[in-house]
Formats: sequence, structure tokens, C-alpha cells
Amino acid sequence: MDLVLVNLIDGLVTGLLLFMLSAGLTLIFSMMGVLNFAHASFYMLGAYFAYQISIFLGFWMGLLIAPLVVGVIGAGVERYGLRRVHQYGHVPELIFTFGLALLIEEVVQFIWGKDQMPYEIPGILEGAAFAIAGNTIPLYKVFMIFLSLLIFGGLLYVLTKTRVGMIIQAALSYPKTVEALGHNVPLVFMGVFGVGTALAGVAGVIAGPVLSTFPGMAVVLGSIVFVTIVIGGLGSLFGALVASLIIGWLTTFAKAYDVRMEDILTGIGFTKPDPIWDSAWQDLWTLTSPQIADILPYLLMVLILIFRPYGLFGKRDA
Amino acid sequence: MTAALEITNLRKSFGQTEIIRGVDLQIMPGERHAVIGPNGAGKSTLFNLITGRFPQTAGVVALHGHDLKGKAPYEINRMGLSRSFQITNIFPKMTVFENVRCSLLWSMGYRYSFWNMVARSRALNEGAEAILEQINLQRRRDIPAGMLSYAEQRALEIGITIAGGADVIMLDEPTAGMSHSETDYIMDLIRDVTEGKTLVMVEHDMGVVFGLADRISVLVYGEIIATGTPTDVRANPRVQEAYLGAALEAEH
Amino acid sequence: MTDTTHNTHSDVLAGSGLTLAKALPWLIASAFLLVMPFVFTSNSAITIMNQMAITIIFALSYNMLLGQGGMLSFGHAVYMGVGGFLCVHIMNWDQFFGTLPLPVLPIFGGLFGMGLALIVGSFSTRRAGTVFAMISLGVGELIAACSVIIVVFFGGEEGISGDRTYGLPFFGIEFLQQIEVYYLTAFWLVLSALGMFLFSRTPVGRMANAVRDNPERAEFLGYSARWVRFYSFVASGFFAGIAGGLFAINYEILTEENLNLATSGSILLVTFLGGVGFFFGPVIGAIVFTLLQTVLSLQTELWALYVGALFVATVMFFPGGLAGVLMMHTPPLVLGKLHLLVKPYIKTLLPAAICILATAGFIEILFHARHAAIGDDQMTLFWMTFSHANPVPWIAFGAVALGGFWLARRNAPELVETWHEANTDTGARP
Amino acid sequence: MRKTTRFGLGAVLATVLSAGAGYADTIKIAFIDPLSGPFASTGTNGLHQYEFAAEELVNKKGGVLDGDTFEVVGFDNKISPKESLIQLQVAIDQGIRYIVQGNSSGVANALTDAIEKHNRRNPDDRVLFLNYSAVDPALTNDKCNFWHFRFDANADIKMDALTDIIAEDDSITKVYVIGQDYSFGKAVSAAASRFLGEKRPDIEIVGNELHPIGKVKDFTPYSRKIVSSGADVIITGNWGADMLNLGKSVIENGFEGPIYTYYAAADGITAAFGEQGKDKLRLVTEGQTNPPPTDTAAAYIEAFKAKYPDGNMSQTRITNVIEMLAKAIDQAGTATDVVAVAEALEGMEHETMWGGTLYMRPEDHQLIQDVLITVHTDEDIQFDLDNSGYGQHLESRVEMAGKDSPTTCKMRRP
Repeated sequence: MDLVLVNLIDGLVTGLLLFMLSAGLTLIFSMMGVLNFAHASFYMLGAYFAYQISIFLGFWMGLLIAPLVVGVIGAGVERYGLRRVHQYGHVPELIFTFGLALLIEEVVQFIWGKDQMPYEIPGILEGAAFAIAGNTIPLYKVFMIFLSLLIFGGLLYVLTKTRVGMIIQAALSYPKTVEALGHNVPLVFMGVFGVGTALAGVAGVIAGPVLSTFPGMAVVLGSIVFVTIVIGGLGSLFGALVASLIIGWLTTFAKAYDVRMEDILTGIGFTKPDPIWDSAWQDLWTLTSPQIADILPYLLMVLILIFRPYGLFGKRDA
Repeated sequence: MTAALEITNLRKSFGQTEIIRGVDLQIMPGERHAVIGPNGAGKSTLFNLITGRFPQTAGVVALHGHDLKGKAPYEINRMGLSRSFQITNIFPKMTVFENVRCSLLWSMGYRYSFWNMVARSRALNEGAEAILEQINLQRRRDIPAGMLSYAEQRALEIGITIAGGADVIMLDEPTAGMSHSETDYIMDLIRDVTEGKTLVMVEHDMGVVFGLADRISVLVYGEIIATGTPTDVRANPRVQEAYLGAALEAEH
Repeated sequence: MTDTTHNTHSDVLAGSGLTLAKALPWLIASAFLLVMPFVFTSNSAITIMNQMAITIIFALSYNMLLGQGGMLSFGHAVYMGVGGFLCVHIMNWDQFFGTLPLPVLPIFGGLFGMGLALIVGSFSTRRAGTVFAMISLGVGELIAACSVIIVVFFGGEEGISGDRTYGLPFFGIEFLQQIEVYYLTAFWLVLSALGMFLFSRTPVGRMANAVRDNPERAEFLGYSARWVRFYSFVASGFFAGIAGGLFAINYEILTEENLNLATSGSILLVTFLGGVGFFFGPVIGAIVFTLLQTVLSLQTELWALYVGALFVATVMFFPGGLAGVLMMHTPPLVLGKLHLLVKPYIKTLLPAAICILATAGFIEILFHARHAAIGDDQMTLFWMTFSHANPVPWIAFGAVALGGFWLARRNAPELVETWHEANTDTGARP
Repeated sequence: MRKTTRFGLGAVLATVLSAGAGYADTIKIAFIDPLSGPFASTGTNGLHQYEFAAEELVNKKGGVLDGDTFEVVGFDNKISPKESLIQLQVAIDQGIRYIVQGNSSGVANALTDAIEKHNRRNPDDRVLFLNYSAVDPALTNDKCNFWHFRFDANADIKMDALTDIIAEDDSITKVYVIGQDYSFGKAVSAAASRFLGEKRPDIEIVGNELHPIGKVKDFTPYSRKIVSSGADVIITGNWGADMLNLGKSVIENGFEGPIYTYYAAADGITAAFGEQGKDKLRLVTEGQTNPPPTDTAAAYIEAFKAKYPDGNMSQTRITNVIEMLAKAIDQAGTATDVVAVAEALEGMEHETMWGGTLYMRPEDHQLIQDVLITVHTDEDIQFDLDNSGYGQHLESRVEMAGKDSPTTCKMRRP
């Protein structure tokens, strides 16, 4: 039972981290219709910038400055790249961000090289916060949870209580109408893109030290972020949150508990072939849940799209 | 004789609001029927319900006596009903000729064939040419449809609609947004191409309606308040009231 | 107007039979393929050409989805991959393979690719757009992940290998040499390209374009958009499987990389680079990309950076791809004004090219200075050997880059003006 | 920097696509490994070590035969089997007879297979495959062939040596095995269970699991299981980011015992572990650097670090490849007849500067050598890795490990 609690906390950390990425992406996606393939690349940039800044000014300045820099770069990309491609339609836009992701990875390698960066968590956050039945919860994880919740709260406040937030919310559901009402939609787009990428940058800053900072970090997280927002449903921040948590817990529990295909198959009445290494089905029989934990979200997404193309909480067609 | 199109107690609600509130309508084969009504009366909704674009809440739509409930648009089309759209709805990146040829494919029995070459079928190409001639677009046949003028696109839209050889043709505001001369051109075109077919149209332009239609139905707030020949309808006091009322409301 | 009527006529007539004008591009391409090995005789050149041919088939099959059907797929590699895996399994199935001439093998790859497309397509083609794209991504990831889990079929990360020479000799040819494989591949290239071209001219191929442009309208013409997409998808899976079979014959090994997301992504890149709007676009894309990947990467470690930059620039400035750029010159050609463009092109594009090359040179020096070993400051660039510690090459490359940029920028308005002129029909046609 | 000369595209086509005959006075060695992409740092570092070894150990000493020199030519395979085969063909066309490769057993499998077929089909330009780092046991067992020589100890031999060390320690009663879900990870897991079962049946393997390769973002759940299983020791074959993340995660979650690994050093991993991994990470490897076993070795590393301050002397076996190849060519009296060179390599004994004797076992072309257990520490480190102050220090040595290990190889000689 204690382990369940620990796994819940671990899954929460993963889920909230994912949410920080998917929140920005879902804002961008639902508003502009752009599946920003480079979103995880901005996450990577966040980590690298923060590392570079932390060498000179320490972790906290990195946390403050790096997301701003990433956000400015993101806004620049929207202004000078995406807006130009926008006229050609959604597919070229998507392909543009796809190319951008490749380019960012190459540029990062050009500047920082191909090795892992020794980006460390700050001394003040080292060590354990508390322990549950011998399982320590590192202080840094608690920090991650609080920061994510803080950002989520801030986002919620901005979106529901401010004028800009109202416009964004309206634009999420009715982009054309909002434009017709005379709002400067290109500016809103640029702002949303900037804020969305800055959120990805924050995620990079705080994930860099624990999930390691290396040129492949964007690819590792890349497509899973789409999976999250597609599962959650387009235009729904709440859906993104739920989907992030589902994925966080799903993968954590699949890794933590050895569910074996063998048990499932015998449970539903199959008999194990003997000897197993001669059977054509040997790979199926020896499957365990940790083996497939990180591909479960893809399976979940395909199933959801087949049976519910709008996602869990989406109102709009994907 | 079965009606070409028979609508019985058709209803449609969006959420709480009932937009179509029990429509009954019978259109006989060969009839040219126009549906008119003030803005927001539900004309386009009625159209979309008949052609299977929206599912109805209640009621029956029957084409030649066959219930259309639950049928997908392509199935309805195959049963002999073809429609145009209020907002121009063509294949913009394909040439004018390709647009027309594509609309002939199913009716000529090509289905999902991948063993026939479209270019090698004389009947298909000649059929397409004939329609191009009818809608007077031969000179523009090889340019992408998206580059046509608005009136030409409307003409092409009608061409696509009639090409399939459906015997019930439904046109949704065919002259919307057109100048007088363009309207006359389209009117002649419609009269020409629907010869011998059942025509159902929604139209704002009263000139077009009274010039083309054999019978007219007036739709107000989701209900048909009158159906009859143009003269009958014009004389109907409820119609006058509805149009006058709408006009008065608009003034406020 | 006599002109158009004439056109109409010839088209209808041409439609009823095979004319020289229609067959000519194919004949030229075939002759070209026949002659190539006599021009580039080395085995590595033939290997690279084989790779190109496979990529061309794969890219064309991808364009059946993206360009012609409007379906953006992120998992197309799996159809090529499983087709190839099956072919290697057939190679290892002695009794059967011994009775099978090798040139027939790709058919099986095609059928298997088609089989998988049949299954996946049955649920993924119900919708286009994002739903299709995301299902293709998910299915692609799942199958790629399976490749290391289901060892029986995919052989784990080291893949499975076979030997093509164990097949039934084909008119005495055992396919020991690359050149024999080349002609086999070239034969299949022509056959598949022709097949895909003709497919686009069939009713379902035409309707694929219609559904891409306007699925709703297509529905009101009697066609179910879903089934049109489905048939295109299945046909595309078939040709991807053929490409997989040819891959199996060429490399005699299939691995996880044939299925993964990187391969699926790069074929998107190839196709878009070449141009999705024209049938021959992916052909150009495949040739250019293969050359960049195999030849440029021998020259510089930064090749991926250049390819990435080229790709982003293409999307931003030439969404029609390389084929689109080529075809932009059709109107001037028809108007007989192509010659007008020659001088402005030289005046603008030459400095631009020099600017790009000099910028690349500058980047190379920077890279060398950052990453080279101490004492190893010598580097060779554009036939010149110099030291990166020397400021002269830095300044020279920088100056040339800036100069080229300035010159191109200065002459660009003239090019734009001439371009408009060359595209305007002044009526003065000879 | 790579030694490939740079040309414009036109010149490139001419040279690459038409066979360029090799020079009579240089013996070219094709280095086919990743030089771009995520594994480029390992590849580039390996290339530097090869170039340095060829220069220092052969060319500066007068070369081989009558003064012929070695030249290492880099070919970027982007760690893709397909690209490797294309580059192999390019290398062969350039008249290169010696192929070295090491990163990824998948690539090695593809290469050995292709080279075997090539040599069979083209007896006139056969090539040798000198595998310096791919440790999949199959390469010298079921998939062995005459043209392939392995200079690293294979995964089974290393595990044999490692379990010898573990077996001697009576305080160890529980072992946890975790690895990436692919052939190497599975080989490590199988070998660990087998050897421990033979040597110390009382040791309980409390966990034996595989995780997807390169896809795990967060190792915490695995670490929780490992810690709560009460394991004394972890054995893992992980490499790259999977190694770093697993190691950091288990240490952060309170694992105290040693982590026995194959690939937890250099390429940024040593620096990234730093203090955290001290005395916890142990490597099963070959080639001793701390303390340097001989003065030659110390001087060699110093010279290398002077030339490549950012580089690591992480693959000491590369010098063995170069020295043994040079010796074999001298013995055979030819560099073009690779059959003669291969026969000279078979059964060759060689004193390495890294201490101990090397023996190229003729039955399966597996080099038999001392296998070491080293520990990640900053104490008594003369040659650190990643310039981090931390390095690998010798802890124990198994001499001529796996000398009598069985092999299923049935070598077919030409």
C-alpha cells in the first residue's frame, strides 16, 4: 500500500512535467491548428540555456531567464517562420515545425557538442524531502510538483480572470469569430506561441537535471506530447491535464508492477506452449508490462482515436 | 405515383432549440419547387436534413418512397439525389474539366475501379465535354477551378450537381451574391439543365423564385406556413404577414 | 481560341490510345536507367543508385497519400519494412525460395505491405487530417516498438538477414553482382512508377484528388471519402512493400531502422523536398536526398545541419518543392520568354550561391576551430588548405558571404521584375 | 577532424563514384562508425584514437613492410545498418581492405554478414573486419566467419569474469539484473543468471527485467523496485542515456551497493555522474589506465591528451587492433592478401602496453585478454575521463579471461 502511494507521487511528477509541455502545445494547437512538432525542441533549448546560465549565475537565474529566452525565440519563430508558412495551409505548417525540430537538434549539437551536459540540481534542493516506508521522495521532486501546480494555477488565473485570457479562450473555440471581432489575432498567435514555448522551456529547465540534458532529449519526449493532447482532446486544457496524469500514472504503474502476459493468457484459459523457445508465440508469452510501459500511451491513443476521435474532453474534431 | 421527395413531420433540434418544427412537404417528379422564407427560418437546415448532412431528430424523409434515415450522403446521392451548396463547394486544385469528370464517375458505373483509365473512356470524356458545354465553360476547361470567377464557380457547382444524372436536384441559393446579369445567366442555366428533372431550391431572390418555380413553400420559424403555385403564395395573407413582420422586425 | 479547341480534341483522341508524346518521358527515363551503369561504373555508385531507386519507389508511394490523397502519415516506413522483412523470411525459406526466381520476390513484399495497410487502413482512413496523422504515428511507434519485442519475426535490433543468391537462377543470372541487382531494381522502378502513375489516372485515383480537395463534395457525388482514402492507402501500402522487397534484395538484411519513426520522418522530408504537387516531385526529392545523405556526409560532419536548413528553407520559400520550382518555369517557357530570365538568374542566383557556400565555409571553420584536436589546426576546404588559427580565411569567407548577400539582394528586384514580365502574356507570340 | 579531404560536390561525385585505387605506400583502414547523430561523440572519439594509434604506433616507427604507412579513413554510418553497408561498398571501391567498426552489435552483425557474402562473391577484393567493440557473443559463435576478428572481450566472457568477482564476495546474497530490451540486454541478463547459478547457487536474483531501449524518460519506478527488493548488487548492460538515467535514479532513490556495468564511463557519462557515482559504479572492462600499467602506456595517454584535450583514452583496445594488424601484415609480408594477414592474426600472441598478454583464439577469432573490474572514483586517478577529475581505477583483474570458454563457432576457412 505504501508503494502505491510512492508510485502515485512518482507518476504525478511525470504527469505534471508532461502537462507543462502539453499545456503550451494544446494552446498552440487548438488556436492555430498547428501540431508543433518542434515543441519538445523548445523544451530541450530550455534545458541547455538553463545549463549555460547556471554555470555563470546559478540555477535560479537559469530558471528565471531561460524560459524567457525560449519564449522570445518561440515568438520569433512564429513571427518570421510560421506566419509565412501559414498561407500555404496546415500541412506545410506541420512540416515546417518538423524541419525546425531537426534543425534545432543540429544547432544544439553544433554549439554544445554531442555529450551529456553536467547540469545539476541546486545544492539547496538536494536530498530527501521525506520517506514512505523506506522509499525516499527527493526534495527536488516536491519542488517540481509545487512549481508545476504554481504554473497551472497561474495559467488558470490568466485564462479565466483576465481579458487576454478571455480572448484566448474564445479563440480556442472560435478562431474566426474572434478575428472578426477586431482582435489582433496574429499578435495573439505570436503571444500564445511565445508563452507556449516558454512553458516548454520551464519544463526543460526543471527536467534537465533529473532526466539529463543531451541532444536526444527532445526526441525522447517529442511525440509523447502529441499523444497527450490528442488523448485529452483538442482545445481542452483540462483534458491535457487529465491525459498527462493518466499517462504519468499508467507508465509508472506498468513499470512498478510486473504484470506478465503469461499470467493474463493462462488466466483466460490458454496453456503455455512447452518448450517456450520453440513456439512462434514465445515473444507474446514472455512479455511483461515494464517492457511495454513506455509504448502504452501510443496504444491508448490509437484506441481512443478509433472509438472517440474527439479525445477524452475535446469538443472539436481533431 | 410516388412523390419524388416526401417529407413527413420532420423535426430538428440543436440542444434545446428546435429549428425545424414539423415540416410536411410533398414534391412530385418533374416539379420545380422553391423554398423561401425570411433569414433564420431554417431553410438551409431543412436542406441539410434532406441530404443527410445532419441527422434529423424526428420525422421521415423519403426519396421515391425510400426512407433516407441513417443514410450517408454518398448513399443518398447514389439513390438519385444531388445537391449544390450555398458556399461554393468545388475541388479548387483540380481543373474545371476534372471537376466535371469526377462528378460523372459514379453515375457511369466506375465505382472504386482501379483498372480503368479515365482518359481512355470516350463516354466519360464526351459526357464531361457535353456538360462543360452546357454550363458554357469549355474555354476554361484546363485551369484550376479555384481560379475561376465567382459566377463561373457557381456555374461549375451546378454543373457538378447535375452531372451525376440524379433526377432530384437540390440547389442551395444558386444565385447568392451575384449581379443581375450573372443571375440571369444562372437562371437560364438552371432552367436548361433541370429539364425533365425534379428541382428543389432555396432562394432569396424573388425574381428567380417566381421565374423558375412551379410551386413554392414558405418556411417561417421552422414551419411551412404555405405551399402552392406562385400566385397562390403571393396572395396568402400569412405569407404577407410573415414577410411584413420580418421586415418590421428588421427595422427595429 | 482555336488553340484550346484543338487542345480539347487532341486530349480526347489521345485518351483513346497511347501516343508517343505520352510515352516519351517513360522511354527517356528507361533509356537513362539503362545507360547509367556505363557512366558510373563503380560498385559504390551502383549501390547508391540502387538506394536511390528504392527511395524513389518509397517516396512515390508516400506521395500517393500526401500529395494525391491529402493524408499526412508519420508511419509509412512500417509498410515498406514489413514487406522487406517478409521477403527476407522468404529468402531463408529454402524449399520455397529455391523454386522462386529472385525478380518475382518484391511482389510478395508488396502483397504483405498491402495486407498490413488493409488492416490499419480499415480504421485509420475513416478520417483524414490530424486523426489520420496521429493514428499513423501511433501505429508506426507500436510496430517499431514491436520490432525489438517480437524477435521471431523481426529478429530484434540486429534484424534478420538472408542470401538472395539462393533463389532459382533467372535465365542463368544468380544476382551475385551489384550490377545484376541494379537492373532488377531499375526494372521494378519503372514498373512501379508506371503503376503508380496509371493508378492516379484511374477513377479511384482521380477521386483521391477530389477527396483531398473537398471530401464533403466528393460524398455528394456518390463516393464515400473513407473508401476512396482506404483504396489509396492500400495501394500505397502495396508499392511501399515493393520498395521493401527491393531493399531486402539489395541489402539482404532488414533491421529495426526500416520501421522506425526516423525513416518515416525522412520519407516525408524527401517527398516534400521534391514537391508533393507533381507526380515526378518525389523522384527529384529521392535523388537529391540520397546524394546529400551518402555523398555530402562523406565530406562534412555537419551534413545534417545543412539538410535541415535546406528543408526548412524549402518549406518556407518553395512549398511546391524542387518540382514546384521547376514547374514555375512552364509559363515563361510556353510564352517563349525563358531566355529573359537567364541574365537576372546569373546576376542574382550566382552571388546567392556564393553567399551560401561561403557561409557554409565559415561554419566549417568555426566547427573545426571548436572541435578539432590541439595542434590539428590545418583544414582543407574548397581545395584550399589553411589553418583555422589564421584570421585571413575567417575574414575572407565572411567577406565573400556578405558580399554575395549584398549583391544578390541588390539584384533581386530586377529578377522579380523580369519574372513578372516573363510570366505576362504580351500577346506578341511568334 | 576527419582525414577525408573535402571537395566541392562535383569533384566528390567523380572521386566517390568512380573507384579510386589505393596508393601503394599507404594501407588504408576504413573506420565505419557514427560520426554524426546521437552517438557521434563516441564515434568521433574512437576515430581520434585510431588516427593517433596509427600515427604513433606504426607510422612514427617506420611503418610496416617497406615503410608503408597506415591511414585511417572515417566513414559516417549514422549508426544505421543500411548506411554502414553503403559506406562499406564505398570503402571497398576505394581499395580499402581493412574495416574497423565497433558501435552497435546490430551494425556489426550487418557488416559481418555483408563482408562474408562480399568475400565469397568477389574473391579478388576481399576485406577483413576488425571488430573492436561490438560484444554480442553471437559474432564469435553462431555467426562467426573467417573474416571477422573481435578485439574486445565478448559479453559472456566479461560476465564470466564479473561473476567470478561477485562469487568471491560472501556478503552478496541478492542481485538485481536490469537491461535494455534488445539482444545485448538479453544476453547480459541470460549470462548473469547462468554464471551466478553455476558459481553461487545461493545468490538470489531478486529481479531480472528489461525496459524499452532509449524510450524510458523516468527510471524512478524501476529504482523503487530495485531498492525495495533489497538487492546488494545491480548488474546492467545499459549504455548511453539509459545508463546515466538508470544510475542516477537508483542512487537518488537510496541504493547503496555497487552497480556493475559495461558502459558507464567516458562520453560525458563520467562527468555527469561525478561525485554521485563515486565508489558505486563499477565497470567490467579491459585496458588498465589507473594506475597506468606501463610507462609506455602513461606516455601514450599523455601524448593523446596533449593532442586531444577534450578526448578520452576510453578504448585502449584500439591500440591492440593497430599493433596486431601491423604485426600480422609484417608476418604475412603483404597487405593486399587479406587471407595471409588473417592467417597471421589467428593464434597471434601479443604483449600489450596495457598489461598482460593478448591471444587471438583461432577457433572463433575472439581475442583472449585480461578482464578488469574498475571503479569510478576521484582518488588516485592519474588519467581522468571527460576532464572531470573522475576516472576508472583498477579494482581486480581476471587474467586471460574466458581462455577456455566454449564456442559454437564452426569456422569455414577459404
